[in-house]
Amino acid sequence: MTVEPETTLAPPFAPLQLRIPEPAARPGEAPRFADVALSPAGAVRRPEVDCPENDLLDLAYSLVRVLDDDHQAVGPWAGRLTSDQLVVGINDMLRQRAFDAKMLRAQRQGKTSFYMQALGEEAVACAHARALRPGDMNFPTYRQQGLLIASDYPMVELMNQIFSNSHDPMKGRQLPVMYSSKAHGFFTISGNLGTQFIQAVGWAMASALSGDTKIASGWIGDGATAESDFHAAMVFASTYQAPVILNIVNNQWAISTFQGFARGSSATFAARGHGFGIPAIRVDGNDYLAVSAVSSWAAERARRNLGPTLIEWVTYRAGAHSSSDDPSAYRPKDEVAGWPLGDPVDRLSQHLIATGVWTDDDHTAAVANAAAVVDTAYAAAEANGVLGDGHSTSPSTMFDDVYATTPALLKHQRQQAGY
Amino acid sequence: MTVEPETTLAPPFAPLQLRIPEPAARPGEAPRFADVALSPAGAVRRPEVDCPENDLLDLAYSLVRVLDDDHQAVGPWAGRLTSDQLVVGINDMLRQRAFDAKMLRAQRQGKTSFYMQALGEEAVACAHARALRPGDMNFPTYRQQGLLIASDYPMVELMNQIFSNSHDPMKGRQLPVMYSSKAHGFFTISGNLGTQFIQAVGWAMASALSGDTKIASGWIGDGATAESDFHAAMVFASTYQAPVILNIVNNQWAISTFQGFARGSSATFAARGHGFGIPAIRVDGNDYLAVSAVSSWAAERARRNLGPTLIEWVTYRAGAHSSSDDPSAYRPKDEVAGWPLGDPVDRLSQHLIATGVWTDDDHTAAVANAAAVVDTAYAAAEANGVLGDGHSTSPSTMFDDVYATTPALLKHQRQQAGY
Amino acid sequence: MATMTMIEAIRDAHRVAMERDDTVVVFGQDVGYFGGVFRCTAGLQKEFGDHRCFDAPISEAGIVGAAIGMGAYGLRPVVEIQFADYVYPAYDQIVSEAARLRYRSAGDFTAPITIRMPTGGGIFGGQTHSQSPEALFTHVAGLKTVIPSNPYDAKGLLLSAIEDPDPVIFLEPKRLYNGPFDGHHDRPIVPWSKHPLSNVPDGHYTIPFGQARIHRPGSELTVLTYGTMVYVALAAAQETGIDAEVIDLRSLVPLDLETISTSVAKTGRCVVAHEATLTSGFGAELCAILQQELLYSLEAPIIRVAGWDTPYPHAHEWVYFPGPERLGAAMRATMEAG
Amino acid sequence: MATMTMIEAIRDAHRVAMERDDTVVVFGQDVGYFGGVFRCTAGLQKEFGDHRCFDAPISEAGIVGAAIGMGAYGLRPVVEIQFADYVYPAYDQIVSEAARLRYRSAGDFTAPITIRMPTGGGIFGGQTHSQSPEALFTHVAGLKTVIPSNPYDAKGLLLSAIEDPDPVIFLEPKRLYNGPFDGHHDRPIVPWSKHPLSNVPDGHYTIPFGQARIHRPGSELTVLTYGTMVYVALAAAQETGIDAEVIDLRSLVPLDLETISTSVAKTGRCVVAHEATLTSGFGAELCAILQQELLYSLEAPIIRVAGWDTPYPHAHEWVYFPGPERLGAAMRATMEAG
Ligand SMILES: Cc1ncc(C[n+]2csc(CCOP(=O)(O)OP(=O)(O)O)c2C)c(N)n1
Ligand SMILES: Cc1ncc(C[n+]2csc(CCOP(=O)(O)OP(=O)(O)O)c2C)c(N)n1
Ligand SMILES: [Mg+2]
Ligand SMILES: [Mg+2]
Repeated sequence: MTVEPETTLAPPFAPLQLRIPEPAARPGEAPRFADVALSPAGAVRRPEVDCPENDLLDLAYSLVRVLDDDHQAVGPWAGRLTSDQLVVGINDMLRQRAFDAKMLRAQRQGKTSFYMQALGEEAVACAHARALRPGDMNFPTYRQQGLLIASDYPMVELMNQIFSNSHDPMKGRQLPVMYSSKAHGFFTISGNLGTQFIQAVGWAMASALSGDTKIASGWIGDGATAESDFHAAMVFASTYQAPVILNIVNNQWAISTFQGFARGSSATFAARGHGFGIPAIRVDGNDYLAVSAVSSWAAERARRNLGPTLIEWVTYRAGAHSSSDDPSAYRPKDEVAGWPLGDPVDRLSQHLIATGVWTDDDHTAAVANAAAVVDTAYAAAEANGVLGDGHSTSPSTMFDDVYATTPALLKHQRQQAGY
Repeated sequence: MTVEPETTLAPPFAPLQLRIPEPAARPGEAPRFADVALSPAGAVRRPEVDCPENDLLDLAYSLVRVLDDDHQAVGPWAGRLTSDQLVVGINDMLRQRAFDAKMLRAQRQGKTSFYMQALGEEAVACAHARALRPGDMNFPTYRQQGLLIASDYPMVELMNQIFSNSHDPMKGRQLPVMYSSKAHGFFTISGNLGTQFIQAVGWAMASALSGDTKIASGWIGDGATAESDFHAAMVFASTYQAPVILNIVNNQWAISTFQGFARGSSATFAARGHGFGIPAIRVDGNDYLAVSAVSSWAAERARRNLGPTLIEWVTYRAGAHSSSDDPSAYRPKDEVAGWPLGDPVDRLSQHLIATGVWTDDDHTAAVANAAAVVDTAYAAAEANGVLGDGHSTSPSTMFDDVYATTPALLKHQRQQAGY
Repeated sequence: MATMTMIEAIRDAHRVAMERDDTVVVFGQDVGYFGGVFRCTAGLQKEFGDHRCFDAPISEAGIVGAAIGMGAYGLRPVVEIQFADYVYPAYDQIVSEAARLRYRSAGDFTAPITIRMPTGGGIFGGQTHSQSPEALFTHVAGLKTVIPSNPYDAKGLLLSAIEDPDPVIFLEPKRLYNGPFDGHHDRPIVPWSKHPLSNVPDGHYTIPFGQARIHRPGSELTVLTYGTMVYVALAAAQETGIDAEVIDLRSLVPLDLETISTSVAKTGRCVVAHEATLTSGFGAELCAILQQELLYSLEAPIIRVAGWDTPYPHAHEWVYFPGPERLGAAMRATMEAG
Repeated sequence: MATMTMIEAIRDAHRVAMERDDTVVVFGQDVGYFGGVFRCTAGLQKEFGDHRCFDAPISEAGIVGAAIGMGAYGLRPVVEIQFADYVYPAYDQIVSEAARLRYRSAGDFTAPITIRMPTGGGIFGGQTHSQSPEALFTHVAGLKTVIPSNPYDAKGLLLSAIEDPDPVIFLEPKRLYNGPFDGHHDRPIVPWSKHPLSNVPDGHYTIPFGQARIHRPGSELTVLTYGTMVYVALAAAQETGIDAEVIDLRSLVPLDLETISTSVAKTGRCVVAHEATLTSGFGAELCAILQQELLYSLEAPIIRVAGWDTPYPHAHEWVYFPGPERLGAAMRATMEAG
């Protein structure tokens, strides 16, 4: 017996069509960010850290902002940092920016093979780092150098790594910017996107299993949220209520692909948390005060055993994806000018000036100071060698650390290689 | 300069603890389903198919039900099937149930190596199959035999496959129940969980890319939603707005692991859709009328190019996971008795009786008829051989279909094997 | 000393490790309350609590990824993949992460994790419960790949794996869980209790990796093998009457080159046997090494006896499985060659 | 006929396939609007529309899984994995699904898909932009594994791959994209335009799989290789003065056993070279086959020259890469042995 399907729709049907997402603007068009949902500074509430997840749903669609158009800190997320802390913050960001500029130039000059800056995104990592405690562990991507800079990791070590020189802590094994420092709460960066997100959850689970008090903070880019390990992280964090902060850095672009490809038809990346009962919050990533306040809120949730928090940091990748990339091929050249959340360094500096903490001259001096710090480190690092000048670690180290103890067959290969 | 982190929380901190989920009841305890959120029959609204996703959020937390406690069909999802269609439906389910019972017995008698029944879940696949159109494609798991039975796939072919006999359409290559029939809209079942979910999206994308009118329907178990391919499916369906129905069959268990491990701290599986902007709806999977009505609704959404729908079918795995499993080791022996959504066959039969469509005697006759259909098919299949009796396809076929054309080295191996 | 099946020996190894070291945690699909679909972790949750042994969501990538994070924290996770056939979703975490953590961080972070999984065929499991993927791990620098063939070795090798500072792929031939199996599927099943290697010492002992076991000394021909195929080789030796030296590699990486080379130098003839598909199987590596080391000592070409280059079939399991007849024929051919 | 780089030849193959067959669709990360990070799909979206060539989310599993579904529908998807080093998240879909669809459904469903990916080192890409994972595919029944070494072959082989009814792993040696590279990294870069194999016919032509190319006939020794190492081998032949026959396998599965055997039978000496790590690399399979087929013709052991068994390093790229000196030394040793 054949029965017609129960439907109000009868054949013939209109042909289906596939939606291929397109960004709001392409080269030659005017920048357009009308689709980026904004909230006025101070408008978003600050719930208690133990607020149930289903009373927080709105936070995934709004945008936590502290600094208003008059450069004042307003609303319930404001007033949580001292002036000293803010000055530390801007100096962190300035150091990062000077560092990035210098290393990009070094790459252009052939001193290394590759570089990735985080221009325009400095507030996210710098403010977050200062909201964690010693012993906490970040699982970063290649765009969180700010975590190390704001943790006072020696800048010369960053450069040694980038130059793959004789003092490279990674012994020349890793592509530039693939740092690692357990002592500074910075997990070894992987070239494979997404893998670290579930590892962060595992680390946090281990801390909780051990009755420890340390928390983990996992990082991922907007594009990489499409990777499978994002899901693994969400499932495990949700199931075991791991003490972890899950950070999505939405800088609008994944190489040439705009964030709409990974986000799909959901309104925001933060909304991903809703399917897992994970408190989710969307934040102005170019607002140092907002980043700091929300990072602390999430850290406190984790530390109080209240489980994971998903944070979407809304920011903009002002530079190229990497030294191998030229964004003028796929986005308007002046797109950054249209970015509605401004520049994190400018905004914090204006706030410091508006509140009388410092002056234009202080700012100029801080910029100069940051450059000087970078130059000093650079001179020291360069003295240890740059890529290709012969001042690398001994090639024999290439065979170390594959295992704790080098097996006989590999030793034999080392000998064959002449070492 | 070291700055204390901005937090209201000061050391010393209490030790963290990991949450390890536990089901409501274990062997020796009374069944408990208090956590399963129910809605009264007829209580859940039926939005238009083009209702925006963010106006549908409540549907992921409620439970669409049509049959009430008096066996009447009530509410906005009712009244969509004729009496004839309902009789077809109960006969489909009865055939499936008789088939499962017979094949489980055959496995016990050593006629095959393995079997998986879908006892208690018959309504989900049977009603869904009849809501699709010829040419649509299901991407099933091993627990959707109902799709084939309700598509009038010859039962003897199912049995030939299970017996790995000379007429096995899969040529003895596949574990029992791993059917495939393109002609019946049934994609080849994988032993690897989750893989088919993204493939369903790909198939639907292809249909849309081709300007076709066919839709796909992907299937996954509650446990397998934790797999990465679930995420891939959600991302791709959301991004490209593929014409696909994404079905989660929440039968409460994944072998010995209760659904809380995959669901985590989200309230429902349907809620997973919210993070992707995919309309999501939670349905009483033991209510044939509800399954049919929601399947048609989702199919119409897909067919009208309105994009994907995520459906959570709430049901209960009344039998063991497979012929290799004994659930008394991990759940209360009588847990099914406490299951609040009853039995799908009983419920539909009671509805038919209550509405005067048929009688107790009709039911008895239908049961007998289903058994007879199964017995007839069984006799025919057994005549083609059972596993291990030597009546399989020629072993030479073992070397076919690795590639369209068997390469020389593989031909050589076939000769070595003596064929 | 107690008589144990391989399952019991594996369970015992877990227990010993968990007692000695609080940082050993055990998890995987169905391994907690239920104790694993093969019962290899039965009783552990009850004995050690659900913080030491627990269930996991069905996400192999999640299980291994979380284990890597835990290892980085300082724990020693032991995880179970329900069947080796289901390890592929975790392959990225294993290959790109676990295997390279120590190297890429110059020792700053390590992955002291054990990834257990039932491997091999012989149980009518069809193409997704029968695979032998060892060669997909031996190609990856940074991993160790181990495969025991009996209860005694299983316990000692598993304890070594858990205590190893690096990631270990621990493959358990599922057809051997309850007894040695020589490929004669039509004969009565033999339980472990009849076999001397079911005598398992109490408490702690380890078997170092990289040491093959000579199950049968012989002078005429060397059979290099591991896992279930060890018993097939022993049967083939007996049935052909060839005085074969049957070597159980036990660990593929690191490899006991010395025992292998000494034997083949002595016999001048060698057959390599494994269940995995022939092409690019681990047998290829053994042949490549041996011809390079011992070309002039070889009196006959080395023959590989392996699974055919097809997916593992259901009905024709015994045509696919390289049983004693197929192996025996290859041994005879090798004796006759040259 | 036009002079093309390998990138241009690959782009041209796409264009020809898309013109001839409406069911060919191309997608992957950054392949749509931008045209791929290596520009291999540049212009296709503009020419054929965004329904024929489009960007994809960063999910290798999703890309391959969706391609499998599309293939089952009846399309012929050609997908790009941005670097071979990133194929592992898709490994389950490739191994468990694409490779076995035809087999497990007895031909009911098939996977006529092409999975392209840049492979190999030589660009200072470090451990995640330099890998050569071919042996992880050659072990899997149901896959074909192809690797061109020049523009002419790239176009002809890619067209064969797209038209093939089964899944093809198409590995593109990224160091060859813009010119042949013989391992002399300190010498000026040579563009394709100087090389005869950059002459690429217009329109449609195919090169069948399973046919090796003899780049240099020779009588003293056979070098079996593929990809970038072809040019290293040619350099080594010239520099050592050994009259080597340099064979480019072009496809590993299916393998051109005849050409290989004929050559090695003739020369009696063989070196196998690849960039991938030594242990369980595809070279092992070649050695295993050759010793079995030709043991008595071999005058010297076959030496494998390969990447060391470590992750691919950054600073020491040229210590890792098996350049002409290392290969030449192995060739000399092989000539002197026996
Ligand atoms: C598994 C994997 N796939 C692809 C890549 C190549 N890749 C490197 S960065 C990148 C874009 C990532 O974008 P996003 O996650 O948004 O981070 P962002 O670069 O914007 O910080 C891609 C595709 C990779 N590194 N790993
Ligand atoms: C990738 C993979 N991992 C593990 C398994 C083993 N396995 C088979 S069924 C099953 C439980 C699945 O539960 P669920 O998804 O809820 O489906 P149900 O059996 O309840 O229908 C598991 C873990 C598998 N088949 N594939
Ligand atoms: Mg980005
Ligand atoms: Mg289930």
